[in-house]
Amino acid sequence: MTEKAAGDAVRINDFVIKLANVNGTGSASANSLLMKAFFRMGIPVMGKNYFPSNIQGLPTWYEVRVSGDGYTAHNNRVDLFVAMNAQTYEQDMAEVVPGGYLLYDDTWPREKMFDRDDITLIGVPLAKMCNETFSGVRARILMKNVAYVGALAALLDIDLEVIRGLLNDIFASKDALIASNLQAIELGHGYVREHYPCPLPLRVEPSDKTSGHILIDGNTAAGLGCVYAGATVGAWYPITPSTSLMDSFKGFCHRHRIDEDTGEKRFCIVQAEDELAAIGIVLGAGWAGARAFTPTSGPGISLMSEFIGYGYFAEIPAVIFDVQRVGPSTGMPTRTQQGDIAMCAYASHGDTKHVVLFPANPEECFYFSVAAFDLAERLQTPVFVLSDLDIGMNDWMCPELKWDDSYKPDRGKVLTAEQLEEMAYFHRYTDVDGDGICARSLPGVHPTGAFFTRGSGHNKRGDYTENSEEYAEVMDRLARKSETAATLVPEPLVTRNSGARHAIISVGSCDDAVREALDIFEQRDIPLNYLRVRGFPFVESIADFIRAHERVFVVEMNRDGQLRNLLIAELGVEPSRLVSVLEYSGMPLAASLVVEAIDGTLAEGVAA
Amino acid sequence: MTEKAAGDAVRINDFVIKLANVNGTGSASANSLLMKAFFRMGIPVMGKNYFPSNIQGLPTWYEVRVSGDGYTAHNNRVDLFVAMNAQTYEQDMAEVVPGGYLLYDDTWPREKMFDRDDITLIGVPLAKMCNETFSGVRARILMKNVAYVGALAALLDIDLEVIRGLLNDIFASKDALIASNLQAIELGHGYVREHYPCPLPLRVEPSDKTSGHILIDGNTAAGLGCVYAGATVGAWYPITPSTSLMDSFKGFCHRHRIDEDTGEKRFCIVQAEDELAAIGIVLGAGWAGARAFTPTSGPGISLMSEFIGYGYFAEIPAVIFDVQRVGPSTGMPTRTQQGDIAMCAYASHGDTKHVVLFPANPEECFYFSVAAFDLAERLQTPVFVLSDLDIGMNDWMCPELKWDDSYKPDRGKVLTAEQLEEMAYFHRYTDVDGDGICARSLPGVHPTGAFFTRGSGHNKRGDYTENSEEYAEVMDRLARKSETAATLVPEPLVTRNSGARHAIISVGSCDDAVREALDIFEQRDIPLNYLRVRGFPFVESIADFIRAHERVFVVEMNRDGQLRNLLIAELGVEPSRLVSVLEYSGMPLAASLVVEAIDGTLAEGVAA
Amino acid sequence: MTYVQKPRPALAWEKTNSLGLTRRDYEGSLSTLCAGCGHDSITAAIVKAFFELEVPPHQVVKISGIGCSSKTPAYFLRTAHGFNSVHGRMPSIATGANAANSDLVCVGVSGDGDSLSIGLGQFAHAVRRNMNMLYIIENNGVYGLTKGQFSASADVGSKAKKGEVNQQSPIDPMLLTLSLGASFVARSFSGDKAQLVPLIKAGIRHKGFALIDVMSPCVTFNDHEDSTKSYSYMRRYHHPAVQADFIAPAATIQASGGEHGEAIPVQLHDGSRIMLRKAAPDYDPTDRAAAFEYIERHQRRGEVVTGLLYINEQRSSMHDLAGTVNSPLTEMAYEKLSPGSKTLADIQKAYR
Amino acid sequence: MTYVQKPRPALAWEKTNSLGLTRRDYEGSLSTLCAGCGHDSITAAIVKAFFELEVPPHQVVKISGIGCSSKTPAYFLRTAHGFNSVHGRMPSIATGANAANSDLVCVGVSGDGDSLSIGLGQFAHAVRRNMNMLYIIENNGVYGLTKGQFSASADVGSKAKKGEVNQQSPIDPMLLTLSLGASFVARSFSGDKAQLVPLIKAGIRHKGFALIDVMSPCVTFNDHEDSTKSYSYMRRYHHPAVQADFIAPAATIQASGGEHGEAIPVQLHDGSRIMLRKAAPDYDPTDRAAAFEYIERHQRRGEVVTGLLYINEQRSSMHDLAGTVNSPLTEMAYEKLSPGSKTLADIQKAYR
Ligand SMILES: Cc1ncc(C[n+]2csc(CCOP(=O)(O)OP(=O)(O)O)c2C)c(N)n1
Ligand SMILES: Cc1ncc(C[n+]2csc(CCOP(=O)(O)OP(=O)(O)O)c2C)c(N)n1
Ligand code: SF4
Ligand code: SF4
Ligand SMILES: [Mg+2]
Ligand SMILES: [Mg+2]
Repeated sequence: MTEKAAGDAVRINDFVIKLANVNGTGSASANSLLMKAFFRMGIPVMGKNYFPSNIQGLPTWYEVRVSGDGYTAHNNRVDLFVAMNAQTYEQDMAEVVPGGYLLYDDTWPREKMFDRDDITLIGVPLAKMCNETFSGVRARILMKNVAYVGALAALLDIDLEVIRGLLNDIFASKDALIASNLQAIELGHGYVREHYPCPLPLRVEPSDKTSGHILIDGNTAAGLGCVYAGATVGAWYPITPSTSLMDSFKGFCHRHRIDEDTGEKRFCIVQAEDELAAIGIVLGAGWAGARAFTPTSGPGISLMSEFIGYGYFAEIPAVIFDVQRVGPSTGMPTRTQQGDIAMCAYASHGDTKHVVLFPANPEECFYFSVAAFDLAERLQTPVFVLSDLDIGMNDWMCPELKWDDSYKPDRGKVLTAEQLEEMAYFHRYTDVDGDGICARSLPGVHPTGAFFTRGSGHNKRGDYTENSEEYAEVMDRLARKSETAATLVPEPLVTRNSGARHAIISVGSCDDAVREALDIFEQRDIPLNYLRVRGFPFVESIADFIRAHERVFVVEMNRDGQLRNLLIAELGVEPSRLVSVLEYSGMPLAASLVVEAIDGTLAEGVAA
Repeated sequence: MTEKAAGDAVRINDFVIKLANVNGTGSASANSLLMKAFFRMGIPVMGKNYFPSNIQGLPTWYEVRVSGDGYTAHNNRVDLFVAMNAQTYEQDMAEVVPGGYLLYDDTWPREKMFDRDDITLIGVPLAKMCNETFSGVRARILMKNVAYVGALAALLDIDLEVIRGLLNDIFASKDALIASNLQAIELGHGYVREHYPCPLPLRVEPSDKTSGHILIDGNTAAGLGCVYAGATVGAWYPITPSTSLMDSFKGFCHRHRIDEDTGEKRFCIVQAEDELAAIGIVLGAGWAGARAFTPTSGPGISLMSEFIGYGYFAEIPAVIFDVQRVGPSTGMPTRTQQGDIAMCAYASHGDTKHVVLFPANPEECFYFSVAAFDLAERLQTPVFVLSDLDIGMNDWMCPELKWDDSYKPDRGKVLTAEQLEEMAYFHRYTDVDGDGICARSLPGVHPTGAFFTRGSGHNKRGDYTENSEEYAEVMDRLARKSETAATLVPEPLVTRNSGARHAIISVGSCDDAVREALDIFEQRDIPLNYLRVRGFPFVESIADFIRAHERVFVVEMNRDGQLRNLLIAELGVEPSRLVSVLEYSGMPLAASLVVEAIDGTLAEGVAA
Repeated sequence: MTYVQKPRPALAWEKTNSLGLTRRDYEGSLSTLCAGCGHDSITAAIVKAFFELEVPPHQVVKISGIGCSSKTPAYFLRTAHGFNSVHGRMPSIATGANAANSDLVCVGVSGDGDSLSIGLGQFAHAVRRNMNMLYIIENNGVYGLTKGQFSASADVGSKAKKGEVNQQSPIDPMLLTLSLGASFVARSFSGDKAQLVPLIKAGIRHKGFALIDVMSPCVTFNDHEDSTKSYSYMRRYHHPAVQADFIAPAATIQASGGEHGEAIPVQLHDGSRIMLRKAAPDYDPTDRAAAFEYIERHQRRGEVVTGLLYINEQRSSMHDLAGTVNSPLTEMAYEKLSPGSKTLADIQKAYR
Repeated sequence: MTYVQKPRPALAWEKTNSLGLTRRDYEGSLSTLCAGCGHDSITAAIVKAFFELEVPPHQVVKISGIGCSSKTPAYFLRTAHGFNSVHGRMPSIATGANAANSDLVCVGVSGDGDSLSIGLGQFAHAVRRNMNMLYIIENNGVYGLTKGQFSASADVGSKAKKGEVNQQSPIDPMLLTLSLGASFVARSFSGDKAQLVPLIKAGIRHKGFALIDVMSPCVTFNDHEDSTKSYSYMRRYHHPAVQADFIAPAATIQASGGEHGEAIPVQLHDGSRIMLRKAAPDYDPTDRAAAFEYIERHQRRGEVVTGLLYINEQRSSMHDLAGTVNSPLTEMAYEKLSPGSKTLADIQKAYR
C-alpha cells in the first residue's frame, strides 16, 4: 500500500465510509456492527442504507459517517470505500475522494481495474481467509462481512473490546456464534495489521459524545410511541418502507402487552387485505373508541383517499403514518423523498384539510406518535404522521426517550354514560364552545348517545340533510376546527442567529443537513435564521417569521416545492420571498446541496 | 284571486318559476315540457333540477328562469311558485318574492296555510280534474303534472301550439299519449282561463333569441363528444351525477356505431366493478392504442388516485370526466360544487401535475371532450374534464354544436410499424425535441417497439432504475412536459371593459352568473375585466392578467378557494391581490352573490 | 356500570319483552325507500328478531355501505349507533368496530352492488377472518340508488327495465362464501318473514361471520316481467332446502320433525340452539361440498335455494384466532396499556 | 401490413420454430429473483410454451401487478410489450388492453398477495367477464417482495420463517373461481414442467379466462420445514388429478389412454385440442360441483390437487358477450367512428 496524495492528512472522528455489498448476503448486520462500534466509542455517527427493491443479488450500499462534531446528515464525500460487490467496482471507485481509500476483497486481485492513482487501494483476501476458516456456504458469506469489520477496526483504530462487547450483546448466550464472529473479526484485523501500516491517518479516537443517546430507527420509535400512547388496534397492509413500524408495534406488544396469567393480548393487529381495508378498520375502531392506527406509504395514502375524506367529514379519530418513499406511482420504494406533503394536507375530494405532523428524526417519531393520538381524539379527525424512508428505516443517533408516567391520554370530548344519562338528547355535531369541536359518544355506552354516522350531508344535530344552510354551517365549523388544530399541533422550532437577514424554512428529515449548512454559513459570517415546520395546519407565527426576512429558503425533498406551495396558499405570504431549495433524487439531503443552492441565489441577489 | 302589491307591474320574458314536486312522480318530463315551450317561443330560458338523493317520495324542485336578456344563471328570486308538494308548502311559500304568485292544487284547499298577504294564491283543482278525467293511479299522477303546465300556459300566455308541437315530437307517433297529454294541458288551461284573469302581468311574448341554439345537458354533450372524438373504449362505475354521460355515449353508439350489416359494435363499454377497475381499464386500453375514457365524480377520483399517478409517471393517455358533486365524502350527491379542483390538479402521491380542462357549459363539454382526447394522446397523460352536476345534468341553452369533417384525431407521437422497422432500437422515454414528450409504441405493432411499462423508477430508455440522476432526469422532463401542456390546453377567455381597475377570474359553471354580475356592475359604472380559466397547467398570461389589476376577485364554488390557491402556487402572484368569492352551499352560483361579495370588498377598500 | 334504555310507557296493546321494551323501541326513523321495496320488509324482520331476542338496542352497532339497502340501518334500532360508511367498505368498518369492542353486537347491511362489485374484496376477507357479525345482503340484482344498472348478482338472461339483457354470469354469494370457507351461509326472501326472522336470530347468535343473502325485489327498477329478481319470480322459484328454527337458551325444544324429514339441533356458543328442518331430504347443511352441489344444481334450473344452507359452529372467530383479551379493548384502562417509564428505559438498553 | 420479428441467426445447435425463432428469442432480461425461486421455473415454462406454440412474441402483451412474481414478465418475451401495473390491479389493465385490441394474446402474471388480497375484487370480476387471457398466479403463500408476511393463500397451521403460525383459513383460487363460474381452472407446481407447459399452452389457446394457479415456492421466506408451500411439501402432496396434453391444430392425436384411465379430447376454438388424461379415475373435469368436492376433500387431507381441474369451452368470452366487432378497435379507421357533421345536425333536432 502506498498512501496517495492528501491521504496522509490525519482526520480523527471525521470521515465517511461507504460499503458496497450484494443484497441478501447478510451485510446489514456487519454494517450495523460497525456503526454501533463507533457509537459505543462515544463518537456521533450516522448510518444510511441504500438498498434495492429486491430480495437477493442486487447491489446495495451503506454509508457510515463518523463526526466528532455531531454532523449526522448524508454527505456526498466518501473517504473510504469498502467495495464488496464486483458488479459495482467501477462506480464505487469513482466516488472516493482524492486521497481516499478503497478496501476490497483481493482473493481475486483487480489491481488493473482499480486504476485511480489518487486513492489508496487496500486488498484483503476476505473470501480466501473465510473459506479456509469456516465451513458452509452461508457461514462463509456471512463471515466475509464480519471480517471486513475486523479489517476496518485495524485500519481505523476501533476498539476491539467494544466490538467484543457488541457481539456479546447481539448474540446473547449463543457462545458458538460469538466465537465464530470474533474469529472473523480477528481474521480481518490480523491480516490488515500484518500487511498495512495501521491505523490510517483516517481514524477514530474514543469520545464522550453519545452518552444519554441511543441509536434507533424512526419506525421502531414510532411503533413504540403507539404502545405508549395506548393504541390497541393496528391495521395495515405491508408496504416498504413502513412495514417495520407495525413489526415494532407487534414486537413490543408481544413483550409488554400480553397478560402474564392468561396469555391474552391487550391489542388487536389486523393484517388487512389492502390499504382501503386498513384505513376502514382504523376508522371503525376509532369510532368505537379505541386508539387505532395504520402505517403505510404513498401508494397506500392514494388508496385511502376516499376514506380519509370520510374521516374528515364524519369526524372520526385515526392516526395514519405515511413513511414516504420516492413517487410518483411505485417510484423508487427503497429511496427517500418528501413527496406526499401536498397530498396529505388535502387528501380526498371536496374541501378537506388534514392535520399533519412532521417528525424530523426517530426521537420525534416517538413523541409525535403519542401526540398524534391525542390530537386525533381531541380534534376528532384523521391525523397524519409524515415520516420518510430515511427516518423510518435508518438508525439515527437520538437522545434517550423519556416517559412521564403521569401522562393520561387526551380522549377529547367523549361523553361518558353518566353524562349521557343526564342529557335529554344528544346532537353529535353541535359546537357549544366555539372551538369547532363537538362532543362525541361511543357505541355501546348509552342509548341517548346513539346517532347515525354518515359521510353524506348532515346538519349540526347529526341528521341527514340536503339543505344548503345546514350543510354550510357544518363546513364552516370544520374550517373553524382547522384553526383550532393550528394552535394544537407541535409548534415550529425556530433558531435565530443575530444579524440574519435571510432564513431557511424546512421540514422533517432535512433538519440535520440544514443545521449543518447553517453552521457552515455562520463560519462564513452569513448568519441565517431557521424555522422548522412541525405541524399543519400552519400556525400564524410562521407567516410572521417569513415576513421578517428578506429571503426565505424553503428546503424540502420533492420536485415541486410542495411545502413552499402550502406556505403560500395557506399563509398568504408573498411568493417572491420564498426560494425553493430542492433535493428529489431519492438520496437524503446533504448540507452541501443546501449551501450551494443558497450561495447561488445570494450571488444572484448581489449581482442583480 | 286578488292581485297583491307590485304584482301588477308587467314583466315580460323576465321571471323565475319554481316548481315543487315529490320525486318519482314523473314531474321531470312536465317541467322539461314547460322549459322547452319557452325555448321554442324563442325566449332564452334556464332550467335547473334540485332533486334528492333518493328514488321516490322526497321533495324535489325545479327552477325555470325566463330571460329575454339571455341571463340564464340561477337566481334566488322566485316570481311564481308551483307548489305541488304539501310537505314543503311552508318553505315554498316563504321563497316567493313579494308581489309574486303561488299556484297549488286546491283539490284540498289550504287557504289558511298560505297566509302571506303579499303574494297571489292561484288554486287549481288538479287532482280532482285528473281523477275525473283519467283512469289508473299512475296516469292520474302523471297527468296532474301535465295539467299544471296547461295552467301555466294560460297564466303566462304560452303558445298552446308550441306545446302541441312539443308533445307531437316527444311522443312521436304514439297518438293515444299525445291525446291524453293534450287533454291534461287543456284541463289546466281551461280551468285557469275560466277562473282567473289571464294572462298575468308576468308573462311571455314570442321572441327570436333561441334560433341556432339547442337545449342540452353537459353529460349528453360530453358523451356525444366522446363519440366524435373517436373514443372506442369506455369504462365506468355508476355514480351520480356522472352516470348519464355514459348513458349518452352508449345511446349514441347504439345508434351510430353499430355495423348495419353485421350488427357488430364499433365500441366496447365495460361496466366495471368499481372505479379502481374503471381507470385501470382506461389505462390498459389507452396503452394498447384506443381512445378510452371514464366518467365519474369526486369519490371515484379519490379511488382512482393510485392509478392516476401511474398514468402520469408511465405516461399513458386517458380521459377522465369528473362531474363534480358536493363533497367532502359522500356529501350531497345531487347538489353542485367545484370542490375537486385541487385534487384533480395534483391527484396521487409524489410529485404529479395533471392536465385539467374546465368546461363552463354543455357546449364546451362537447368541444372539450374532443380536445381532451387529443391532448391525452399528444401529451401521453391522463386528462381531466372537470364539469359539475349543474352543467352535467341540467339542460342549458347553447349554440348548436358544429363539426368539422376534416377533423383528424391527434394521435400524438405514436410510432408506426414502418417507422419502427427503420429503427435500430426504441427508447420509450427519450425526448428528442425538447417539448418533454417522447415517442411511444403500441403493442402488437412491431417487435422493435416492445418495452416494459412500469410505475417504478425508469430511465429515459425505459429501463428500470434506482439511480438518482436517471430518475431525476425523467422527473425533470415531466416538468417540462407540463410546460408544454400549458400552451396546449384551451386558452383563458378574457373579456375587457375599458377603464377596469379590478377584475374577476372564474371557472366552469360560474360563468353565467359572473357575466350577469359584470353587466350589473357595468350598469353601475363599475367596469370589471373578466378572465375565465379553461385549462390547467396555467398559461403565463393569466399571471399577467392578474398583475394588471389592483384586485382580482376569484369566483368559485368551494369553501377553500381552491382555484385561488392554485393560481397563487402555480403563478407566483401576490396573494393579497386575489380576493375569494365563494359559493359552496350546493346551489348553483347566482349573480347577486357575486355582486354582494364584490360590493362588500370594494366598500372596504374605499373605507380603508 | 351499564346503562339501559328506559322503557317508554308501553301502550296497553303493545307487547313488551323482558327489558320492558316494545317492538316500537326497535324501530328507527321513517323509511324513505320506494313503497313496496323489499328492503323495508327486511328492516321489519330485523326489528322483530331483535325485539324477540331481547337485545338491548344500544349494545348493537349497525353498519352499512352505500345504496338503498345501505340506508336501511337508519330505519331500525333508533337507539343503536349507526355507521353509514362508503360504498363497498362496510366490512372493514365492522372489522374495526369489532376489533375495538368485541362486546358490540354487529349487524352489517349491504346491497348486491355494495358487496359483490366494489366491495367484493372486503366482503371475502371478512368471511375469511370469520369476524363475529351478522351480514345481510339485500339482493335485488340491480344498483337501486343509481337507477337500475345490473349488479354482479344479475342472472344471465335477466332483462333490465329498459330492455337490456344481462349476459354475464352472476356472482352467487352462497357459492362464493362456501368456497371461502364461511361458517354460516343462509339465503332467504324478503317476502318470507317466517323463514327470515329465525335466520336473523340465528345469525346474530352465531359466533363468527353469519351471512344472509336476502332476495329483496326492487319495485322501481327490477320487478318487471323478465326479471329473475322480481316478487313473482321469487314466489315461484324460491326453493327452501332447510328451515331453521331459533331457540333461545332457556326454551325447551319444540322437537317436531315437520313435514319434511327430521329436525337436527345445532348448538350455538351462547347456549341457544338452531333446529334445522330439512325441506329437501337429500340436503346436508353441514357438508360444504354437498351444499355447493345442491345450490349449483338448482341454480341451473333457475331455482333459488333458500334456508340455512351451511353451518359450521367449529370455526373460531377473529378474536379467538388472534387471542385477544375477552373484554372490550375500549374498556382497557390506560395503565394496562402503557409499559411505563422504567420499561422504556430498559427497552432502550438494546439500542446502544 | 404486419411486421414480424426478424430471426436472429440461430446457432447450429439451436432449434428454431416455424417463425424461424429460437427459444432464446422468447426469453427476456436476466432474472433478479433469488436463486432457486419457483417463479423462475414458471418463467422458463412460459418461454417453452410460447416457443413451441410458435406465437409471434410481439403479438403478446405481458401484464402484471406488483410483487416478485409480477416482476417476471420482464424475464420472458423480450419483444412483447410489458405492463407492470400497480399492486392487485393487473386484471383491469388486461381488460382494457383486451377491450382495445382483441387480437393481442394477453398473459397476466400475478402473485397470491396480488390476486387474493388487494386484487381479489378485480380478479373475481375478470373471471366473471371471462375475458380472453391466460392468468397465472405464482402462489407461494407469502408476500415475497415485502419479506415474507402470510398471504391469503397460506394454509392453516403453516409456519412462517420467524415462527408465527397462520390461523386463518386460506382462500383457494380453485374453489373460488369454480364458485365464480370460471371456464378454465387449473393448478400446477413450478417444479413439474411436464405438467405445467401443456397447461400454459392450453390456457393461451382457451378462448376466455384461463387460470393457472402455480404453486411456486419462495426459497427465501417460505421453503422451510413447517411450510405447506415448500418444495418438499409440494413434492410430497402434489396430487395430479388430470393431466392435459396440448395438441396443435394440425397435429394428429396421440390417442393413448396413459396409465390412468382413458383420454378425453376437448376441442378449443382455434382447432387445437386438449387431451385430458385422468390420473384419478373418479374425477370429471367438466363437472363444476364434482371438481369442487374433489378439491375440497383432498385439501382437507393436506393434498394439493393439480391438473386441468375444470374446463368449459361453451362459455362466451367478454367480446362475444358484448358483440364487439371482430377486428381490433385500435385498428378501426376514424371514419368508421365519427358519425360526421350531417348526423350531428340531425341529432340536435331532438334538442330543441
Ligand atoms: C365510490 C362510489 N362509487 C359509486 C357510488 C354510487 N353508488 C351509490 S349506491 C350504488 C349502488 C348500490 O347498489 P346496491 O348496493 O345493490 O344497493 P341497492 O340500491 O340496490 O339497494 C352506487 C354505484 C358511490 N356512492 N360511491
Ligand atoms: C398499494 C400497494 N400496497 C402495498 C405494496 C407493497 N407490496 C409490494 S409486493 C407486495 C406483496 C407481493 O406478494 P405476492 O403478490 O404474493 O408476490 P410475491 O412477491 O410473493 O411473488 C406488497 C404488499 C405495494 N407495492 N402497493
Ligand atoms: S329504487 Fe329499488 S331498491 Fe331503491 S328504494 Fe326503490 S325499490 Fe328499493
Ligand atoms: S423473496 Fe421469495 S418470491 Fe421473492 S424472489 Fe426471493 S424466493 Fe422468489
Ligand atoms: Mg342492489
Ligand atoms: Mg406471494
